[in-house]
Amino acid sequence: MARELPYIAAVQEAIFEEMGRDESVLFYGQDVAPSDDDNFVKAYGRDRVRVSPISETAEIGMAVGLALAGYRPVVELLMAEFMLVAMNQVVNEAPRLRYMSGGQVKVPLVLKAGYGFTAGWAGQHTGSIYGMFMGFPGLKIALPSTPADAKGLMTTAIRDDNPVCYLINYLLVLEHGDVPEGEHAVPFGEATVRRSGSDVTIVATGWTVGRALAAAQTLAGEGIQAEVVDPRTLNPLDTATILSSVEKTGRLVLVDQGTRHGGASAAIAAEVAEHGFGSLKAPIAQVTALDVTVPYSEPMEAFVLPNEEKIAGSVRQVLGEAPVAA
Amino acid sequence: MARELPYIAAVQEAIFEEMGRDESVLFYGQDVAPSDDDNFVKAYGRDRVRVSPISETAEIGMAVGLALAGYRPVVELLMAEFMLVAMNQVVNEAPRLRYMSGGQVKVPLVLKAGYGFTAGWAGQHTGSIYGMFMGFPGLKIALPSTPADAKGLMTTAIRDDNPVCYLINYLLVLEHGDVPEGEHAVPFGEATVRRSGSDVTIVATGWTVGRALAAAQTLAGEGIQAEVVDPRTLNPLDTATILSSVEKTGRLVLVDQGTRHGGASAAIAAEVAEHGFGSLKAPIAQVTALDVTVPYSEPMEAFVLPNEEKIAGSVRQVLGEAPVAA
Amino acid sequence: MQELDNDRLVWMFTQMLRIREFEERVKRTFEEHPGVIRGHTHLADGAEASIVGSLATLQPGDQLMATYRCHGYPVALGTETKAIMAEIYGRKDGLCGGYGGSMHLVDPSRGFMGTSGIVGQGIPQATGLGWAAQLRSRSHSPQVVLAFFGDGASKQGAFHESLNLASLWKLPVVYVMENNNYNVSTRSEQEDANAAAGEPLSVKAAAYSMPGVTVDGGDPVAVYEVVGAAADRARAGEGPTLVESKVYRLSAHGNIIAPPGVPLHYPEHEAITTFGNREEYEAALRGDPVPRFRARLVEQGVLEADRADRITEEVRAEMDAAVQYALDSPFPEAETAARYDYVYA
Amino acid sequence: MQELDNDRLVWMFTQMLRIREFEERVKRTFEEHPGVIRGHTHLADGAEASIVGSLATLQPGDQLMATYRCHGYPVALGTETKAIMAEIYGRKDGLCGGYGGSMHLVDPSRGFMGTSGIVGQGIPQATGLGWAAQLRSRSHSPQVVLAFFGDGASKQGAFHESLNLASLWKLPVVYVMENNNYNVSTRSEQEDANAAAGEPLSVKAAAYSMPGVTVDGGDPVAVYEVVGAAADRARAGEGPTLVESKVYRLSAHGNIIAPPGVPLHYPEHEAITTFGNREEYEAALRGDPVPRFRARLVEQGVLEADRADRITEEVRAEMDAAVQYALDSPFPEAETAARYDYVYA
Ligand SMILES: Cc1ncc(C[n+]2csc(CCOP(=O)(O)OP(=O)(O)O)c2C)c(N)n1
Ligand SMILES: Cc1ncc(C[n+]2csc(CCOP(=O)(O)OP(=O)(O)O)c2C)c(N)n1
Ligand SMILES: [Mg+2]
Ligand SMILES: [Mg+2]
Repeated sequence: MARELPYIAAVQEAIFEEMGRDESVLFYGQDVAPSDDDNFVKAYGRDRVRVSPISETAEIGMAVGLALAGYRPVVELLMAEFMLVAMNQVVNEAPRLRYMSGGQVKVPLVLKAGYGFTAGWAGQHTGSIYGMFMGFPGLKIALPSTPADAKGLMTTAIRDDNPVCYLINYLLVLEHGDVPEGEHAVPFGEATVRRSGSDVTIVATGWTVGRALAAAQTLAGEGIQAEVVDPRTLNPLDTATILSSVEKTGRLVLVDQGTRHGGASAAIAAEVAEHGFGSLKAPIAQVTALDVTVPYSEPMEAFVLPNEEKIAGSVRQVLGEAPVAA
Repeated sequence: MARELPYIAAVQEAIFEEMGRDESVLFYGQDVAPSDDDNFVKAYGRDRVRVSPISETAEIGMAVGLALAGYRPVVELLMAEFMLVAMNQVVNEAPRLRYMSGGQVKVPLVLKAGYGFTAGWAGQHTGSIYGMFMGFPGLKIALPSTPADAKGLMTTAIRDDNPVCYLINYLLVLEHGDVPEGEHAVPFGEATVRRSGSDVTIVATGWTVGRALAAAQTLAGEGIQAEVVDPRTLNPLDTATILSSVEKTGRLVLVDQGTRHGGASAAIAAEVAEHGFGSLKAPIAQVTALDVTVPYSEPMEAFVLPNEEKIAGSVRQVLGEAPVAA
Repeated sequence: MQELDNDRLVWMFTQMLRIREFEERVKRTFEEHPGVIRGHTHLADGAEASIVGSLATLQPGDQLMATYRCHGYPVALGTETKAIMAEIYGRKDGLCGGYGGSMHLVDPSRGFMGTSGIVGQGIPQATGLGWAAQLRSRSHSPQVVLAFFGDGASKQGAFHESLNLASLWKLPVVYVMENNNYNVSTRSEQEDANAAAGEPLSVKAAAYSMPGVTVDGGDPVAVYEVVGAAADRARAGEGPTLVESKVYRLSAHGNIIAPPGVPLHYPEHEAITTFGNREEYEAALRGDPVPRFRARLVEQGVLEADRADRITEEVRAEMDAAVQYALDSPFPEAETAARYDYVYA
Repeated sequence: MQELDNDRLVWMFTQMLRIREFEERVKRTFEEHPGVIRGHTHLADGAEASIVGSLATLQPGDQLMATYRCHGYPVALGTETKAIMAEIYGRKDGLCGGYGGSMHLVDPSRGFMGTSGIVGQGIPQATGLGWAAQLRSRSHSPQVVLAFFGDGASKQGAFHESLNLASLWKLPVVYVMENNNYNVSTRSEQEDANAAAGEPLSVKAAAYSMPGVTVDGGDPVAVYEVVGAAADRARAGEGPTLVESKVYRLSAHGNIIAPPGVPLHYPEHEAITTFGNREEYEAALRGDPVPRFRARLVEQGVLEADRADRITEEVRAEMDAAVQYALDSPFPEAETAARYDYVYA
């Protein structure tokens, strides 16, 4: 059974339910339950639910230790940028320890953080910096774009035996959608086709999925059928689904809330330029944020971001291109 | 006049000479001149040359403050991974402050660090993690591959009014080459063609430039003329030179000491797949490190890395591909 | 450290009032002009005495850095309140042209070198300013840097690393911790081992072999004396000091956090919303430093009540004008987001 | 804390000797088998008494973490020295199959949960083990975690953040700082404000409201007593302790740093190479804890000289065998680098 829930409630529900199913799941972080009058505390107690100081290096480093000792910590980190002060734990410890130990240990933990809060949060809180986690084998990255996926990917993240960056798009937190009741797990590494179409493939993540769907709607009115693919996890990245979509459509537009060289859309472009080249009838277009820090003022902030018009414009352009002569 | 110098000496010479030219240049870091019996200390004194504790957040954060106050700090960080504990200063402070201030301040500083020490340094010290700096507008990235460039890019880095990650490839530190005496500045954002060729473009950075040149030599024996392009800086990235090479050759092989989704070669592939698509006669191939942490043991370490054979093999493959039918 | 004469005391009162009235208007903007302020703002109400007492010690050439909770400093330093408000409203005439917003005020011309929105990260930057000040002091009069940050920030590694370095190199920095006993909705004793043990946070100074002092941050004269003594020590080349200035934040941590479309506002203080402790908050209101200082000056005959009233009126007029100016200021052209000369110098 | 009976004292001596002889062989490998060890190794010679005195306090279920300077712990814990040496030689039969190398030894079966090559980063991880131990202690006998790190590491933010948390939550962790007075070639008083002021580094504990103790790390019994008391305190639920154990590293920080092709070796100690202070180094040699402890046990009649000789011979034979075993062990197949089941569990 599904009922409507906001995205953020779906995330919390997944954590709450997994804590009920598995005693080894812990939940802590800044402003997590400072008062005992909190559902998590009431259900699971202070041994498993704690509020921590503003000490990300300790918070994430502790998660690594807890994971080594057999627990499954979920760390509330609020915003992805706050991981930057502890980046060594995130990319150079957690994902490497298993391999360096020759498979002796495993490091199951979830780093829960928000990103992309382009709502006047200005220069240091709005980064769509998921791309910078992509170069670290061992580190999984989930980017839910719907309430159902928010729940299902969190469930999977907690059950996964590896470190996972679970990244909430802050612009989506109050989006409502059907969320299955009870156990709901969305597998990692399986992209989903949010809309089928035959003329062009649009790959988008998080908040940009909605922008891409809106653009696809507009384009449909022009007789252009766009297929919208949401990878849902960047690592593992489901290139197969993207490639088979491009095989069908011959055209690819990549949408990224982050900067152009920041990682995600560039990595996908590179995969397709190597493994799907034969299917391509036009250049691979990237619709990304501008290469600036996100400015505070609303008109400037909007100017920086990808949006429906830019996506639709890019689609029209790749469709306008003549097929490549040999 | 040029004379032979090892790469690492060329780096130090640039710093030394710039300190002589400009009083505002400071040099500090861990194990920088603990003894007063040091050339930098003797020439420039303890006001400008200091040894610091193992406190990267303070070291880099101080550099930001010094830069705001009109100085040009060069921070010795030894290895790129050591910046991970201070990543917020590197990517979320230094490069953003100018923009956030509406152009009121500038932040000239150089973060000098090594990378890619695949010489038995194992899992946490060998990362070729330059890609993760590419998503941050405002942050420049230099990757010298020769002694002459090591000097010339450091000179430019110190004179640049923006934060620069100046990344030394540790495998190259003792490579000798001609280095101009006296003032020598290599401009940022100008790729250089290390070898001309008409059949395929190979883009490589740092240590992989040598591997690419060796592969090109082998391939020349087979009648294949490879052009080897070294971007020298990843930001600014000289896409124009790469695109015009691809226009000539129609084929592109990207070599990266880092992992496949880590950033640099993916970003270049994406640029060419968008802006040079019409020139491409074959898929864009990436020859990167395997998607694992670098293992300690020599045969495994070697297996993980890109090398001449892999590069040459990849070139043969892109040349073997039939031109794409429309 | 200079004696505080009557003029200076009145100046201090005036600055405290200017900060308070400014912040009140920021807060009221959420009600009176919904949508005009976006993102996250953090107010200095309750900390005015601490800010002004600290800034009163500054001499020409001195510099400072702060956190996202940054409106108070430039107001007291003389930055035009119109420009500050316009920045908070995201306008073209804003102090930073609308690029920075509430959390990122900067006015280098007055020594206010900026802020970090990331907790603790301004501390090493201020320490770097301290090195620069040490170098400048070789040829100019001795200069000092003030580093402002919260109690919570003292649990960041950046705090620890910076204070060790400053002490080691005898940098002329005064570290002013504004201890409001809260990190957002977490109380100090829930996150700080010293606080949990009932110790002042200034004991942390022992780990850096530097003096640590705790002061009533509601008393601008006490703050002036403590920060002033620390600044004198710094100017004399004797190194940094950690000052714990105890304040009570009179508003919630910031306005509510919500995605676009949801009207923003200031909720009640966390003492009430999280801990149901209205009495704590009301006690703090009863001890409000601004009326407290006014009463003291009036009582001591430093300031006549009607002069105080006049000052209050002037300040209110200034702040109303700042609001109006900011409302009237145009938005920046959208395309100016792509001013790459602001990305790269 | 248990009384150290004669057997236990002899065990302690034996473990110290085993560490020393192991490290000597690592060092000699650079001369005798050039090219066999790659990258960077860091030896525990000089710290044996500190390591063994600390580990002697462990009880079943206890755990520990360390740094890149990590050979000594598993040697004393009973991990096969053949497997450790084979790891350092990059062989298939190595403790970590050749994936980890000298800096990344791990033996979870003996509670040795690993190391970080990045300074200070193991400290929060050990703190997390401490939380886990606290939870396990609810249903098992009380368990303790030892966190080993260097003096230099106490200047990392990670140290500060972790100790605060551990104290706040009363985690059963003993933080053992092995203070060898050097970070690579930088002396403590050049980089630590307490050291520069002539204070012990254990005073840093004040910033976390936890006990701080300084002990002669050259005396295994003294270390045992101090760490043991701290462990008892931790087991009793009273929280963590910072122990500063003063040792002298008898080798250089590590072998020289050089790209492939350059033969690696151990240079002289930095006291000599950087500071020209041969006397400091020689004084340390004269105080070498291993012969010192042997002499003491012999003198006290705990150990007869010829038994000590026999132990020495046995240990040497063990270590020679470890070297031979490691030399004979094959390299891993190159393709096993791509064991993705080691990348992802
Ligand atoms: C590194 C980091 N972690 C978390 C946050 C989120 N955050 C913003 S303000 C704040 C509380 C800071 O408390 P304190 O330092 O006492 O300053 P105050 O806001 O009370 O003035 C937190 C947790 C952040 N901005 N940066
Ligand atoms: C964050 C970080 N910075 C720098 C280094 C380089 N480094 C490796 S060991 C070391 C010295 C550490 O000194 P200390 O903590 O006293 O330990 P010791 O080696 O003396 O046992 C340094 C600076 C590192 N590994 N990690
Ligand atoms: Mg606070
Ligand atoms: Mg040391």
